[in-house]
Amino acid sequence: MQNRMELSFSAISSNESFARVTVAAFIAQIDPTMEEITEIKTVVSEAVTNSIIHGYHNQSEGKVYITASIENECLELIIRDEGMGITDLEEARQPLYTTKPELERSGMGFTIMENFCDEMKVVSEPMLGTSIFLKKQLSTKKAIYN
Amino acid sequence: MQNRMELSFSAISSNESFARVTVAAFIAQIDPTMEEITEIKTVVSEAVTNSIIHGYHNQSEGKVYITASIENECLELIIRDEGMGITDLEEARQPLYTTKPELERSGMGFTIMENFCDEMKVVSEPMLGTSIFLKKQLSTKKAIYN
Amino acid sequence: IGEIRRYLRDNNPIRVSRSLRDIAYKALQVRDHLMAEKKRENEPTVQEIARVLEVPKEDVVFALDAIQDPVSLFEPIYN
Ligand SMILES: Nc1ncnc2c1ncn2[C@@H]1O[C@H](COP(=O)(O)OP(=O)(O)O)[C@@H](O)[C@H]1O
Ligand SMILES: Nc1ncnc2c1ncn2[C@@H]1O[C@H](COP(=O)(O)OP(=O)(O)O)[C@@H](O)[C@H]1O
Ligand SMILES: [Mg+2]
Ligand SMILES: [Mg+2]
Repeated sequence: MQNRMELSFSAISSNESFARVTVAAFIAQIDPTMEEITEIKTVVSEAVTNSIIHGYHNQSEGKVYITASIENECLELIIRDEGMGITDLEEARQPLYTTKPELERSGMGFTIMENFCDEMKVVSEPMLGTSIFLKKQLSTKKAIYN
Repeated sequence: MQNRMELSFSAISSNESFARVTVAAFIAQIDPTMEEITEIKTVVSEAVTNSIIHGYHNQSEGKVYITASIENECLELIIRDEGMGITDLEEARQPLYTTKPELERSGMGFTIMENFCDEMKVVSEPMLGTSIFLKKQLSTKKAIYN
Repeated sequence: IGEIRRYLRDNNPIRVSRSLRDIAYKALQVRDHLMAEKKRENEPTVQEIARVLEVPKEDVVFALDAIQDPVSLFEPIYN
């Protein structure tokens, strides 16, 4: 059976940990491992932070949209903004590439998301916004007790 | 400044605690007391449970919608379903009135919501669904340390 | 021993449910401690507890839900 949730919230940085916990609470239902939940929280943080600081330039107008669905222990996440978008996607996804070098962990957001998930797709349109599609297979308890 | 979030999720009872945690995590930003958190979680549980078991008759089709906004430490919550609705609202809101007497804590949902909030309004249309509007003023840090 | 430990770690990873309960019990201890220490009227806020535990306040809220005892909540209303 599929379970689904949709969330949107004001694009302010104090909502980052709210977004992270919301996704974590949603997948907590299938009781993943700590490692899996830590990875997912990191991925959500990276994507949401990108939307807030790059997509909306920290302007606090605008919203961030998250869709999560779980089916057969597979998590599908979409994190979307209606911000400024990315002109050169290939360049943006390079490790260490950043347009805001003053930030921590500069340029590693996309690399982290890609590494912690099984699939990542980025769709972006200048002036319209950016969507990140992520898939991650979670371990089941059954698999562990085998 | 106003902070807002909107959430929708599959009307299945395993999402109750998810809904509760999401609203609680949202208001955690304004530093409520543990007691306030408990009250809000209870209110969310009651409303969401009503939508799932009464609105949708536990059919797992359908969605529950929650909107939360905070402004000046005042929380406004709307919890809505597109289920079967309530024919006689006045009767439904009476303490101990229930159409599902086999459940625990029968008939106290509306009474609990009313008691834990400063304002409650219920709008319901048979066959279209039910919306609960709630307001709760949270204590500010200023008020506590005065 | 290293091998056993590795086996246990790889084959019996800590589930979220357990970790949440651990955080929640710690949070309750911190709450009681803060209340006793300051002889205060008001309960400590979530943020005060989160600061002691060094975790985000949203995480404290999340964890506490894992050990919520719904029955006790209703006693004040029935009494
Ligand atoms: N949601 C977004 N909207 C607009 N630009 C983005 C978005 N996400 C990423 N970018 C662009 O891609 C670059 C790389 O992102 P990332 O790998 O997360 O590194 P960082 O955030 O540290 O710059 C950013 O510097 C920014 O220019
Ligand atoms: N969302 C809803 N959709 C349809 N009917 C509802 C809804 N919420 C409440 N009701 C009706 O109102 C009655 C009283 O609700 P409540 O006070 O929560 O008590 P209980 O849930 O224990 O029956 C329910 O038995 C049901 O008939
Ligand atoms: Mg980034
Ligand atoms: Mg009820």
